[in-house]
Amino acid sequence: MLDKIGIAKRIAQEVKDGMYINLGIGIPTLVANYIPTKLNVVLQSENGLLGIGPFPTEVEVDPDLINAGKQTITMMPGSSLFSSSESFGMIRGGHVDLTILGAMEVSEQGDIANWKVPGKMVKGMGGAMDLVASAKHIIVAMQHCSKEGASKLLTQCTLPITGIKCVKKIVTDLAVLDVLPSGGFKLLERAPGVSVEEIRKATAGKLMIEGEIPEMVLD
Amino acid sequence: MLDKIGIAKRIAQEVKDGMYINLGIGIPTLVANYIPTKLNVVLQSENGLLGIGPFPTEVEVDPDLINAGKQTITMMPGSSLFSSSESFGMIRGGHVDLTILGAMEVSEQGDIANWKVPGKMVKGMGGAMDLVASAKHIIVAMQHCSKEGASKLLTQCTLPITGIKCVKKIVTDLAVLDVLPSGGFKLLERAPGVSVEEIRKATAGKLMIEGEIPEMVLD
Amino acid sequence: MINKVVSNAQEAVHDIQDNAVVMFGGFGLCGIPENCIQALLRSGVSGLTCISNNAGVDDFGIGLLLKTRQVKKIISSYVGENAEFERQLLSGELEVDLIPQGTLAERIRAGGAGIPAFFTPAGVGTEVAEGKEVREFHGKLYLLEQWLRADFALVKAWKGDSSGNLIYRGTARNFNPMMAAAGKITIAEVEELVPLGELDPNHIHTPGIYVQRIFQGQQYEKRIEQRTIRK
Amino acid sequence: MINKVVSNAQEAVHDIQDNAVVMFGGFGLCGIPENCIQALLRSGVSGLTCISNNAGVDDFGIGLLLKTRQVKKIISSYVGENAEFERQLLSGELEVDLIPQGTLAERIRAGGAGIPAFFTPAGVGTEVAEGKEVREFHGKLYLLEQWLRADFALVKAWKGDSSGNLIYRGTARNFNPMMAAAGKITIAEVEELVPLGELDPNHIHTPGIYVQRIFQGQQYEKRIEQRTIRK
Repeated sequence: MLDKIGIAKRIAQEVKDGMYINLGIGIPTLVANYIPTKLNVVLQSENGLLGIGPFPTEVEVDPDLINAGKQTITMMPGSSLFSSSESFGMIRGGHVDLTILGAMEVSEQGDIANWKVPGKMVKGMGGAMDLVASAKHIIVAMQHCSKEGASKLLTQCTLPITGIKCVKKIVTDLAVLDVLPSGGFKLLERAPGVSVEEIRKATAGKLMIEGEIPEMVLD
Repeated sequence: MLDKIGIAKRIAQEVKDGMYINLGIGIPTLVANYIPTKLNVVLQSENGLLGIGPFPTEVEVDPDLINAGKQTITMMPGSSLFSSSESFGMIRGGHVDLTILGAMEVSEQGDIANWKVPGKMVKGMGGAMDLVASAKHIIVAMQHCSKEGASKLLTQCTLPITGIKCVKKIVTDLAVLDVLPSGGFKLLERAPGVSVEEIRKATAGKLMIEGEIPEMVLD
Repeated sequence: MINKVVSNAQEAVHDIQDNAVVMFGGFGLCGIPENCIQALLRSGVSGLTCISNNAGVDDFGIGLLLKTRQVKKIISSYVGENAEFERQLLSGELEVDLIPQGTLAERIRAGGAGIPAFFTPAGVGTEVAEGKEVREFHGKLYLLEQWLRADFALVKAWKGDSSGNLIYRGTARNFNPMMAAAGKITIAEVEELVPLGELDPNHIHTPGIYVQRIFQGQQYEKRIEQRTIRK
Repeated sequence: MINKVVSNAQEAVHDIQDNAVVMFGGFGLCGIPENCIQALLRSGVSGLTCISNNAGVDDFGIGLLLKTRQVKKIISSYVGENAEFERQLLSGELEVDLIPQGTLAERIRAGGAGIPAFFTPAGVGTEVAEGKEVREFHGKLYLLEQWLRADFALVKAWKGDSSGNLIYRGTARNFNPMMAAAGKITIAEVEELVPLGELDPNHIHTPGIYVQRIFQGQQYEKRIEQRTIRK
């Protein structure tokens, strides 16, 4: 089973040279720490920056420079700044290559729910609906099951959804799975020490298993 | 009767302090020369500039700085440069206070025709359709009649139109007229030496004459 | 050029009346019109509809206007950092309209640019789509969304000149440029009011045509929500 | 950052095939991709659909590609300065689609920003409206217009860096930024290619994400159409 850092490390393996990437809040933010330094990638912050750098040192802190999680950040050489409409034009126009975000539920059709829980205080969808509606490639970082043990990989989402038919790949604490265009979760890899049977039990939606399922290789 | 400069001078009297103004090609461009210098106005060039200055001296000529008529220009202090989409956003959003442009025909409903003559080579509408569809206030500079003596102030335009119900005021070589919201040309002023009767004969559309019509005062 | 300088925030917001629709620039607490918010607190105007990406925190930004019950309705994409907000919402004192962030940005941009409606994919198949026209283009579904305009837009810039030209700094730009264009009356507060001609025309983010009033703000706190430091 | 530098115009345009849809930045002859046009002349590609606000003059700009019959169709707002253009149009060798300038700019902007269609008032009641949906918003009529995208966008900037960030100069900006975003492959030629990190992130007009290839152009003529001088 993977912890959050393990999920982030595994997702980092999906990053390819030359990609522009938007990272959501939570586990996705951690992915940045594990992208191989030999790859040239650019991180987009939807509040108006291409080229997010590391967190600032005490003296570098600038209140005019934050990421979408409102954290203080720095800029890489070659960064650019722009307005929110330009930023979402970039996202909506399909210019961002990869979006990595968290989810509360994913359906076997690739629907995602990650913004609202009935009965709980609604904070708003922020940029999530725009991102999932337009991203060329979406990877979801999530726990396979709730704390109560209920599967979050479902036939249909039970929570209000954020977007339909958009998730392409899921990395959980148990497995890596593709969402097939025709529907269904295709098991690609098992987390270290996790059996196919455990994954099968933890997946409520249609699970497709073909041949031997390799264990993930993390360094 | 007014010559082109006379028409430009009379239109310049319509300019008020604090206005942002778009000037079309031809007579409208001449208007800039007669705006009282005590007025603070800003000229917009739809190819991406607010704050058109005078033509450049020989040494000031810059191929990267032209107006919508492709003439070399200069910038006033406090100018700003922007893209074509921002420029037409400005126009479409109603931020430009006054648009002055030429016309081949105007109807008593305020329709304008100024971009196309059937049988002649079509050059395109450029920005004219956007300007007439969105301007808060439009003044047309034109000859009252064609060279053959046919009125250009008509019940209905005979040429393909550029925009509907948009012209508010017309300054011709013979007269100043308002286009009434309910339809019809309301005669406001006569050009020096021109009689009401001459204007009546030269106007094919519905002409409204109330009381004494004063002669224009030009300096 | 046209001189739009007013002496201070109080003068700038003097005619914002009860029940006005007001846009506030900023993302979180970054790039918000601090001086104008203070002036609204002092003016006591009430029943405001606030269009802002976020709702501030309990004791800063729009959160201050919530505390004094000056806000009737908020139109935002994310309002998560505010306990008083939550209380008023649950008690029904406050109306909230939640809009996807990109749709919010584009609706405001459309308002300023005279585009009454446009199609966007965000929210298709979700509750955001309820009551909206859905249409297919090139094999993909889109929602029809309408422009947003406001009686007043309050924006914050880094530098500005007397004719209202503005330059923002860093990610404090965010919603400010679109809001500047979408306000019937746009009020810009700037950290530094510079002489006309000092700003490079090629670097101006908001052309002065969009701005009706401008003043140099005072005592910017620029509070940081998540001070995240690398050792 | 990602390095997008190619050595020259020839390399940059090598895969522009016959019948490609290509956007060309520029207003008149101001801010046009001179080097790319020259490279297309040399490549001999034909059947091009050119999206450009204007069509150049007889011996410069897109006019050069007209003379060599490399253009099948032009989508423009104004094509007035070109005798060869007129001849080909009247003889039926050339197709022309004339679009109001603001609609052209906004359709290209929409293409880059993923907005498949939007409403605009330009052209209501004219022949431009033929076949288009007309709808009333807030008491005014608008036309539904669709996005424009291209296989390639050729843009010209003043300065650029290896990751494709661009800064334009003066009114040479015009259609270039929207086209940069609307091209599937966007090729930027710049007067000066500067080291990464030299451009102020706050002054960049076109973020590098929109640009796939960049090179430093040579021997810019920057021809002036109307040299108007004050004595």
